[in-house]
Amino acid sequence: MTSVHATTPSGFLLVLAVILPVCAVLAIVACGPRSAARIAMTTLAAGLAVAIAIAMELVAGGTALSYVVGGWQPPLGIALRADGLSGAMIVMTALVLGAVGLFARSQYALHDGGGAGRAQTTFWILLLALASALNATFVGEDLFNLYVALELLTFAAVPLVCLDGRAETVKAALRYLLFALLGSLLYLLGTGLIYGQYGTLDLLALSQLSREDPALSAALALMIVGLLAKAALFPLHLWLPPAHAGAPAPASAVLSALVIKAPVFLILRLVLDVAPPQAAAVAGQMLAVLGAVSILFCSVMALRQARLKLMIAYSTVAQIGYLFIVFPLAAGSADLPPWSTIAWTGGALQLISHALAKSAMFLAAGVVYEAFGHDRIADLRGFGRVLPISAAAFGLAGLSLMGIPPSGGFVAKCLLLTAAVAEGYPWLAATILAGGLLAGGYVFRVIDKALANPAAPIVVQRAVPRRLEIVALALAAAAVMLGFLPLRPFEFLQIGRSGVSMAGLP
Amino acid sequence: MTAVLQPGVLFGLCGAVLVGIGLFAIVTHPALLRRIVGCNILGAGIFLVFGAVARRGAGAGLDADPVPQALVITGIVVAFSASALAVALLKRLSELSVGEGRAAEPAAPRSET
Amino acid sequence: MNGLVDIATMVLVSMGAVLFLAGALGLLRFPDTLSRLHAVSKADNLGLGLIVMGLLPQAESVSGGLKLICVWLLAQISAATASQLLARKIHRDEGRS
Amino acid sequence: MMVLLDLALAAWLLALALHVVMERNERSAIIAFLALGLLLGLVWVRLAAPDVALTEIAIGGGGTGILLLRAEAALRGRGKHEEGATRGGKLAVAAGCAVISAGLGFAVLALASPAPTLAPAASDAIAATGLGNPVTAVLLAYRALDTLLEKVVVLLALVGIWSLAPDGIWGGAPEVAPAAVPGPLAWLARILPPFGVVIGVYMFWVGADAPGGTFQAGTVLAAMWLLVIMAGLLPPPDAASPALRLVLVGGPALFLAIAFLGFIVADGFLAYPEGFAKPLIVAIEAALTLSVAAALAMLVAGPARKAPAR
Repeated sequence: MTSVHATTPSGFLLVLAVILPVCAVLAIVACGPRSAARIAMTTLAAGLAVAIAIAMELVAGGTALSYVVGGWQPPLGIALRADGLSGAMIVMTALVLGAVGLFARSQYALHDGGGAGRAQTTFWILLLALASALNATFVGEDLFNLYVALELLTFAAVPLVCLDGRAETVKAALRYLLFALLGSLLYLLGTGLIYGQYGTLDLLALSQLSREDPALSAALALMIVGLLAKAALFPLHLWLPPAHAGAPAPASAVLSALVIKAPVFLILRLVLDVAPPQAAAVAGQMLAVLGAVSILFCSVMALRQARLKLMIAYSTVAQIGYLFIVFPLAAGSADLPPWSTIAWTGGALQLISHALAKSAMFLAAGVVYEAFGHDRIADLRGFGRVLPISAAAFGLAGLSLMGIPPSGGFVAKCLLLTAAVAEGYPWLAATILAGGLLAGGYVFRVIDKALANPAAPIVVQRAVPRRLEIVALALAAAAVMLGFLPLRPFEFLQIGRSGVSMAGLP
Repeated sequence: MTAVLQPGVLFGLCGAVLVGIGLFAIVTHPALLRRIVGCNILGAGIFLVFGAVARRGAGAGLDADPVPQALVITGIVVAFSASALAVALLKRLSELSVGEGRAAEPAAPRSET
Repeated sequence: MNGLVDIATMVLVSMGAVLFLAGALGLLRFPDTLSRLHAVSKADNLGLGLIVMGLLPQAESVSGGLKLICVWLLAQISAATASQLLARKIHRDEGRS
Repeated sequence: MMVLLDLALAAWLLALALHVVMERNERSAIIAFLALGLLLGLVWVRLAAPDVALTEIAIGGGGTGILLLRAEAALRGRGKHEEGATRGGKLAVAAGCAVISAGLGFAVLALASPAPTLAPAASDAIAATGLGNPVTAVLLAYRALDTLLEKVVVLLALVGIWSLAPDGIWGGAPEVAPAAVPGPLAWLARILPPFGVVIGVYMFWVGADAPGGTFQAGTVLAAMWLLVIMAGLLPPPDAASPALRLVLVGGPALFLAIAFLGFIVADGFLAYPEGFAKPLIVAIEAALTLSVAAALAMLVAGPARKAPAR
């Protein structure tokens, strides 16, 4: 085993990113509902600080951060490692979680004398557990450690779906759990085969050891299918719309923006770092086809939804599709590694801008639901007059989903489109364009209602604090701001990649 | 032929068959409780594959490689927690949809969407 | 000497195994639940007793032997309770119908 | 001779698994699943994995079995159904599953030979931990991060299950005891726990050097506690009760505290200072055993059924 992880001076930040939220979870379980919101908000702030510190260390050092846990070298022990892409994911996670925390604070803060605090306490515990699980996924280097991280993610995400305890959300949560369990079991099976073949679970070591053989192909196929079930790519998306639409707004926002990105990130690592070139090429083509079908099919489904939150949920499946068409486009070549291609940058930007835009959209939808007591699109005529900020947040986030300048989504889709044309994938280029048009369709359907003249004067059933709307607007604005990045491969995303062998290259 | 009869291979193959049986139950069984049972059979099959891998890795005075064995122990506990959560959701769902049972008053004031 | 002990072990364990087999057959063949229960609990208790007795001389240490006896005792207790509970349930169900 | 035993075990295992899947009666299927757990325990012994055998029998078979049996009793006749597959669909799925099994079997046969192994590495490093059981060394030293996060997984599952209680009674106690406790059960609940507790403590204590450890011991203790609660000898605890929460959090918290201590007195997070590894690990295991016992028992007991006493 040639690769050796060495703890870098600021590697302990990775431990903090994973463990701080765990400490807070224990503290809330021990202390009960009273201080839940306060502990959680403090931890989310600390998490943001750690994330920014990690990003700054990455920029300053120009190399990946590593940490060998307990001093036990892999393959016996476990290492953590953050490269540029992981760093970007961690910062994105911390930002979105922080914003959602601010949004949820008024909803899930314990009012004196109100309720027993079931939903409140549970929400904060689960949100923090999500933070830990996501960070563990982004910095994990060990396939089994990643399995535990994925399970942590599942156990945090599923109860979030049925926090309000209605039968339909419990049903959605159960279905989600079964899909997620099946997914993690398949992933685990692949892990076992890889260990049997190579005697290590360390990704860095595997990137140097892996070669074409039947056990590895079977393992990768199982793991990728399992992760697809968790990422809700067509045709394994059936669990997502009811789960994401049924959850309380802040939960929907994190589920759609962050939770499904973790399996996508792992698929990327498996295909790029572990799969031998031939297998990577085949897998990439198949993933791209599924991604394209996802984009088209679920965009059409989104257009046909009568309820706002269901529409946004279907839009999530469609937007996830874009992340899978990156695989053949970012295949790279002998002198151009995948992470220097424009498609790599485009994919990463799509991931981040979707996270910001989708969380903004779900939060805005949550405000609408809160204000009117329903989210039937047909009955929302003129809601922009009463909730201008939310309508604006929805519209700005929509820009990013459609890929209209200036927005992060525009830069992402533009890069992907250029890559598709340059690499000779006209059908992917056509899919990207069609997906943008369809997204325009479903976003304008809502914006049109927002700006329409209401037939009868529109009444807000419940006043919604302005603060909540501003959080949604800030997230949407951040998604737009990403659009001012230059249209070229982004160096931050390449930090620490060259250390990984070129296993994924032809 | 004798190689197949080594416990490290034989029970690995058993695990492979259990995976198929479990998957069949998960996909085809109409009752959700039986699907949860199917998940457990699938899990048992997967753990057996790990066990076979561990047994094959005997060496250094140990009868088996302890690393996959430890992974299985972790896996069994996680699988149990998952079954517990799934069963609790299933029970709650049936209470809510039937609308009977002592604890089935519709989950008090909804905590909003 | 060793040979004699081994033979004793073999005989006792085989007898135990035969009793288990008889119990299993009874479970499958007897007509009603109560007699099935009777067959299983009788045969298994005795069978386990014989097997434990057969294995005792093979125990490497005193504590190993004690553990074997504990296993037998615990199995006795739980089997007795389980049979009792089952029998009660059957009795109640029959009383009702 | 052993080959015959292995073949018989394998055939029996597969036949029983098929029976579990095919059996129409839900309860019979679950009882068969319990038996499957015991059989798997035997298989694990044949795979030279006594630690896993204990865990499988205790948690995989026993724990899951009682969970499913309770669920079956609670759901009887009104369980949730999704539309089942048609006959043709079932055949197609069966064929697909057979293909997957065959492919997987092929992959298992094709695994590298000689098999790669970490056994030498694990037994070389074990001296530094002072432990005698390599599986415990993997769980609590080499891969302690997995074990730590897995404890959080168990805790989260419990938080998730508790959150399924209706708003008004959240934080209350679950309902485990039947309305009328049968005499033999009460008798067993008086006789067995002293034994059980001794066995549990023993399993934890030998776990450092011999097969056994926190999970196995925790499951035995959890079973004893549940038995006492089922027999109505002790009331089930309120989820909100500080004592319960402290026991639940205690294990992981001590684990974390010692992990952080590693930053100061050893090589870093989760590193044990030289010479103190074994006592620290045993301390962690002791606390974890209690936490695991409480968590497993509460996972089986389910969400609250009555409002907390406050």
